[in-house]
Amino acid sequence: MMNIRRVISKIERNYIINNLKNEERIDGRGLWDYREWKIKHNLVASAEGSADVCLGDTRVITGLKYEVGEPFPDVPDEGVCTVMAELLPLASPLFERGPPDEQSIELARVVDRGIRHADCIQTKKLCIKENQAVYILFVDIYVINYSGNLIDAGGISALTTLISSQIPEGKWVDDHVEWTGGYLTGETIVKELPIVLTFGKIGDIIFIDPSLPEELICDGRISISVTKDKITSIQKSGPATFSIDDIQMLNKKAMELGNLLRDNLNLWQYKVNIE
Amino acid sequence: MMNIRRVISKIERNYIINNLKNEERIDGRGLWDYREWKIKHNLVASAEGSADVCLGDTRVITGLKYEVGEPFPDVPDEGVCTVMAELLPLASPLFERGPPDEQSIELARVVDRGIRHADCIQTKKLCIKENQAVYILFVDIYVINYSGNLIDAGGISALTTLISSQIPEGKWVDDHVEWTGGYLTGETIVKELPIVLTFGKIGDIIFIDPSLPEELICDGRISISVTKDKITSIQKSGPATFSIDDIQMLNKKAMELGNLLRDNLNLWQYKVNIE
Amino acid sequence: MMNIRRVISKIERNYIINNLKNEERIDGRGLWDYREWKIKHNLVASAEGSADVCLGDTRVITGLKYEVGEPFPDVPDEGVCTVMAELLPLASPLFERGPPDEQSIELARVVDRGIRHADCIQTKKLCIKENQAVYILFVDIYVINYSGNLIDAGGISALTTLISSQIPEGKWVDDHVEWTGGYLTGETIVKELPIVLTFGKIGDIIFIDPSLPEELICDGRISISVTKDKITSIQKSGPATFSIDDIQMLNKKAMELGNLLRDNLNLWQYKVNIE
Amino acid sequence: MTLLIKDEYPEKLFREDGKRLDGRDLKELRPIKLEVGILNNADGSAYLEWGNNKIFAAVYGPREVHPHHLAKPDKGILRVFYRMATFSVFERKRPAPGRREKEISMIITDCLEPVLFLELYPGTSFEVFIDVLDADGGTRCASTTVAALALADAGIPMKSLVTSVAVGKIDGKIVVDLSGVEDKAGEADLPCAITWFNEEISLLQFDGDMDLNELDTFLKLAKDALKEIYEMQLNALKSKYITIQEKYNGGQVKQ
Amino acid sequence: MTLLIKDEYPEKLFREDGKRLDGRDLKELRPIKLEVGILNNADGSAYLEWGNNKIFAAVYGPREVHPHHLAKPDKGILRVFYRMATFSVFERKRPAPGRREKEISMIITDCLEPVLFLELYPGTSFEVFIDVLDADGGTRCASTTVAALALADAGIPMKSLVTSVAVGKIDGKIVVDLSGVEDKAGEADLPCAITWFNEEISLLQFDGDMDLNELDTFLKLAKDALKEIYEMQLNALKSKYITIQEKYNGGQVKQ
Amino acid sequence: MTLLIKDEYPEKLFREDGKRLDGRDLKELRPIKLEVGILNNADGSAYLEWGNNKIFAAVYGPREVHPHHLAKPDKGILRVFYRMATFSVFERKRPAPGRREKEISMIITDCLEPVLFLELYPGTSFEVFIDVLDADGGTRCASTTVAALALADAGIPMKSLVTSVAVGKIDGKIVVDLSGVEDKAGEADLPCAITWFNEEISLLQFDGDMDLNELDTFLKLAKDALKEIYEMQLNALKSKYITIQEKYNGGQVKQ
Repeated sequence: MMNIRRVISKIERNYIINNLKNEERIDGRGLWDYREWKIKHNLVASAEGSADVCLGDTRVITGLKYEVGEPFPDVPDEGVCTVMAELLPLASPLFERGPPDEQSIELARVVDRGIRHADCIQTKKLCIKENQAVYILFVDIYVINYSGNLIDAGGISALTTLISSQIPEGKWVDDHVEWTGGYLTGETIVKELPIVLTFGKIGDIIFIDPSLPEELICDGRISISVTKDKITSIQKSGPATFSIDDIQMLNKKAMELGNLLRDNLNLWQYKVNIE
Repeated sequence: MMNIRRVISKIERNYIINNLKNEERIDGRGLWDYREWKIKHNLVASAEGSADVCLGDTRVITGLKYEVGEPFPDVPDEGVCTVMAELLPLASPLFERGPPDEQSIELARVVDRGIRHADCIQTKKLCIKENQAVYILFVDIYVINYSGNLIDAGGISALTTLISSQIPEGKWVDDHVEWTGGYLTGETIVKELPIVLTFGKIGDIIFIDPSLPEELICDGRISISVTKDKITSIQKSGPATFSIDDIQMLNKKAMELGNLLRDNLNLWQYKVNIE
Repeated sequence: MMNIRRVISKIERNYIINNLKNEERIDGRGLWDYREWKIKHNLVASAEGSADVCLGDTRVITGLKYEVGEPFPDVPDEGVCTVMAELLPLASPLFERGPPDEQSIELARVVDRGIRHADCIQTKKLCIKENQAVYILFVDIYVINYSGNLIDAGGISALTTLISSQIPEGKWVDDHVEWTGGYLTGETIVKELPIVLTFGKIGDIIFIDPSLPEELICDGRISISVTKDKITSIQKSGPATFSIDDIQMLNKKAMELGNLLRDNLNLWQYKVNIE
Repeated sequence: MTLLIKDEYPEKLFREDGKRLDGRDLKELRPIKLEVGILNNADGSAYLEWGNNKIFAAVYGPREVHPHHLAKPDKGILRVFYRMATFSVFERKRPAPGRREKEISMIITDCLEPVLFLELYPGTSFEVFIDVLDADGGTRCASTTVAALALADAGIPMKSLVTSVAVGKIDGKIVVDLSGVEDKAGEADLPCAITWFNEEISLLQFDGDMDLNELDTFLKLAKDALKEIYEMQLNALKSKYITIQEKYNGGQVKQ
Repeated sequence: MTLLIKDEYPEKLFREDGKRLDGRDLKELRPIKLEVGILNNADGSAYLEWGNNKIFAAVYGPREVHPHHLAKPDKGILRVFYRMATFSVFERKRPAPGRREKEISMIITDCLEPVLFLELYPGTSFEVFIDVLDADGGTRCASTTVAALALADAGIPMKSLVTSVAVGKIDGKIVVDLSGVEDKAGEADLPCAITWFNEEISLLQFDGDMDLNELDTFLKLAKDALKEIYEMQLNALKSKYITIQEKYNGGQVKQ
Repeated sequence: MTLLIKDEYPEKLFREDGKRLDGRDLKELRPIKLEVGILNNADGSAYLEWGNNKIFAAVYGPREVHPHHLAKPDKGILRVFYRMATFSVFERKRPAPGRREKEISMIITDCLEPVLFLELYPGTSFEVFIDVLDADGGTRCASTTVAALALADAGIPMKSLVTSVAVGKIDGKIVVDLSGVEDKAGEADLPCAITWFNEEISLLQFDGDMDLNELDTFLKLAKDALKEIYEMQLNALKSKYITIQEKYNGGQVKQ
């Protein structure tokens, strides 16, 4: 087992960097290759939607719960979807118990914004009765094993969870909500499929999907959320700087690789069919 | 004054254990004897019920407050009773300021479960109007002096508080609660009198009501709540293990000693009579 | 820049004390002189009232926000005004991040009580509809630069904020609040102008408006709130003791200097005129 | 959901016979009961009943400071933790300590510190825990009074005891030792405390409305009341030492 | 706002054919699946499915104690952190750990500690993280069972494994291994655990209603069920070691 | 209880004359005022007004790290604390820092760190406190811009200044420096920052909707605006040094 708490040695660092300079990575990938994706859906019986996503050794389990509440006054006919993330201490010796730290806040925020701004969720479908009752969805991401690039794994995980969801359908009767017996499913709720792609930068070299050793020596990262033809969210983090050319190139790459990944993963296969 | 922060010395430990082997305890009790109980009731004018209970040098003061709130949807005609415990730092140098720690949570939970599962409180009598208004009772236990076995002292203290209680009686008028001028008393609210009994285990020897030095060297404890003819709650704590024979013996003992204690303490004497 | 974290040296301390004995202060003031006051109002566009107050190098910015809520049941026709204070870490290396500490609680409480007990705010004017809707005012004090005597600066700052305020006027229509298009202003809300004056004591010498070096070596302080002819609040803090004669003298001084300061500052000039 | 019963105050605070609602005269204290050394784990302790107030105080120290960074190299520190039980007031208090409790803790710290020789205990702390189990007006004064006894009981060198009482104005009349209802329905409340070694005021708070003449009257009245309570404190300490002496007196009660 | 659907319980917990609602006989366990060594950052780990329960356990240690002041000079400490995911239950759980989670953490700590040799690891800590991703009754027993496997996987010397199961009473009948709905709608629930090195009980909780005879029956039933689960634990450990052996066996699967 | 007045947005963000609601052209910045060295307790400080934004920034360091365990043996650490006053926004913000404030603090930390020589200050910390007293869109850019000045004012060696601005899209048109109402009612917002020593981007966030061509336009526009603001930063620094020089110039203002 790798002891990821130790400082990565200079030798190891140089080894990673030298490989990168030759456009090779220590796990054999090219600069623009993702690690292998594995996706399971609807594994949590207690949740109204769930996904178990592995990206290489990184593993993330996400579940959806709902409540029915009053809408915000400025959008009286729209429901709400919130994303929370927790980095479980069992996932890595680097994670500590306690209230959410910066890394878990970033994970939740980037995934949340990727969804929110991409017209991903049809919030009007989450309205039961204008001004009175809407669905509040909680998409909660738990990191089970940490091996780099939580954001992309978390994004796919949240998306799969939403697609796989199945929420009791309510209607407004007199002054309260009653169950129709039917369900709202991911097919109804989800429209766009935004993909979030994270690029690492070490020295002058940029690559996709940092593995753990790469992430630990990264100077910086950029996460870009894309729909089929639009960029919907960008987040730069870490102390690296990026040239304007880099940024243009990365957004183009994100669009390209995002479309590829969307096709390959074919997330609609995880929707639930209800007779 | 005993400095209870110091580690109990090997010599002292051996002294306690050797005595126990001869079925004798350092304070002269037999294995199945409680220390002396002293009970006062209704000492707190601001509370709707209260008790000041000493078990040897352990002292616990408990008070009851109420609120009127909405019932839980799954039990629309039942009130609620919750137990909280606080280990005041003035009670022992072992207690620290701050949010509830494991020991206070355990005290509250074991007392709470002893009451909850014994049909002790007639929660239906705490309903003012189905679906609309029920009493929420707060039984809050404060440890004033810590000298071992908080659970049994806390249990008797909570019970005495409930028996001594006197809560303004409400009735539902139109859409709100009004005071009838009368009171709900412990006599109405309380039905069963569950007694919680705690046994300590040091090495192979088991005994009731650990004093402070005994508790500090205990390998483990079992708390058993009993009504007249039923066991209603069990909680084992500490790293000791117990043989199945031990457990059977202890439950029998608990039933026996519980009935004895219930008779001796005669807690119904603390009920309030209202003309 | 003065490093205020270092312990003030004995020499410096003696220098301050020796000056005080001759009724002189290190910044040249007499015992009963305030440092220079500078006041700006309505600088925060997002607030419904604001003030930027400098007392020497001490600087405090205060803003007012409102909510509409239900009144307390025992005063169904009165609004509420609460004061909060935060000692921003940028204001001094002595201030730490985190939840409010004793010093910020004291600042908020003393200012709050000075206002509350002086008939300063006409809480009945903050009622929109008895039993249903009242204004809740939040007067939040931020310390921007700390150079001694936050309480007096905070008091003037809170008062100026209230005087400069301009709150959308609501009326009760059917079962909710609607905006009339008009405003409640400080002229309507504020009646009395209580001034809080803080005296320091070092050894046997007492003086007004402690500067930072004085405050750091103070044995104690007394803050006295006065209206034109009444004392409305007193707070002694720090380990000094005061003779009864001192207390009588200080209250007399407070009345005298309070009236002087009220005249000099002429706070009503900061009211907002609305056509 | 509205509460069943409101905490209502009477319109008048005096009876027709001129006495206060609880039968007291203007300058009369409520009954006070003081006990010293009642908690056996603390280094010092005391218990007080004052009207319906019921308050425990315990002292630990001098002992190591937790957390360490609060320790001062040149003197000991005094820390006071005033807390109210959830059931000590009309409406259940939330369990966590609030702003009011923190403020009163600070006020009492400042009040007690002048009688201690903290410079003799560098790097250590004295901690005073005050728990109000039942509250009925004047808890900060009662707490200060009982805490001073607990410090004395702990055998900590003190310049003198500290005593505290409130005076105030109700229905226009100046009275001593306001009860809970007088405190809430009255016009003014001036808690104060005296350090007997210099006969100076070490706690002073006021909320209400008074002119300078009234202040003089308040302070005069307070001084008389403080003396009365001081005697009770001394008696409580004496009776503890008498009890101890009896215990060590061959087990026989002195005749 | 009322929830759309209540968490309602059936009136009867037995079918007409006498079987339990999920088709089990009185003494029949739900399906259990155990996997060892599935998390590669931890020193030891295990995963369990037990009915609909889905639980991960990971062990870190022996390692430095954080915060330092918890370290003991004469022995290592064991800390167990039992947590439930927000979506593991019918109504979303709040993210922060609650009183129930803290209590169960303590119960499991006390249950596992007897099998460890903590005295061999002074100044260090073993931390066991248990995360329930899906809950369906009996999570504390399932958590104990999977945590014991994670400890074994970490190669920490143990006197024996620990195994846990609940027995209880539903509709008046005594059954083994209560499901979620049986737990909530039933009359009694007795989770217990056994330390195999001395065949004694190291976890015991009960809430409900039983007489002494019923207790005897409960304990007897529990013992049979515990043995059955113990075999599964041993097999899970063996199959991991077989897997490893295969890996090192020149890459060839043994015939 | 509904609020009296909602925070409503206009339907159109352009006036009939083609100007923005506040009278600006598409590429026009709001008025910016910068002052350096205005807080005398900090090691460095600056104040900014940018439209209605009013922001203070102060720097302390290099100094000891609290808590200690955050210190790094091989380099100093930079910590940025971005906070908004309760009254800086339309609906009163809760006093405790929220997730948004923590996220922006991290973003700004990452943005400023590249211009510092942290490796020269092992074991120490630089702390930047940014307090937004009035907010009107673009606070993270304004905060970054003013924080860079505070760092420079503290005399901390820097590779260059950092400057930040947002560009975005409102009613389908690309504009520079979105105001509060444009930010909330517009379609897209791209805050970015530049480190002048390498002319690279060190802060980049985006929420909204753009294609690759729009991105190019955004970045081009941003660069022009950044240059304009950079000049103002330099002038603010210069005018402070001129002031100081004047002070030391025998007290006489230079002719």
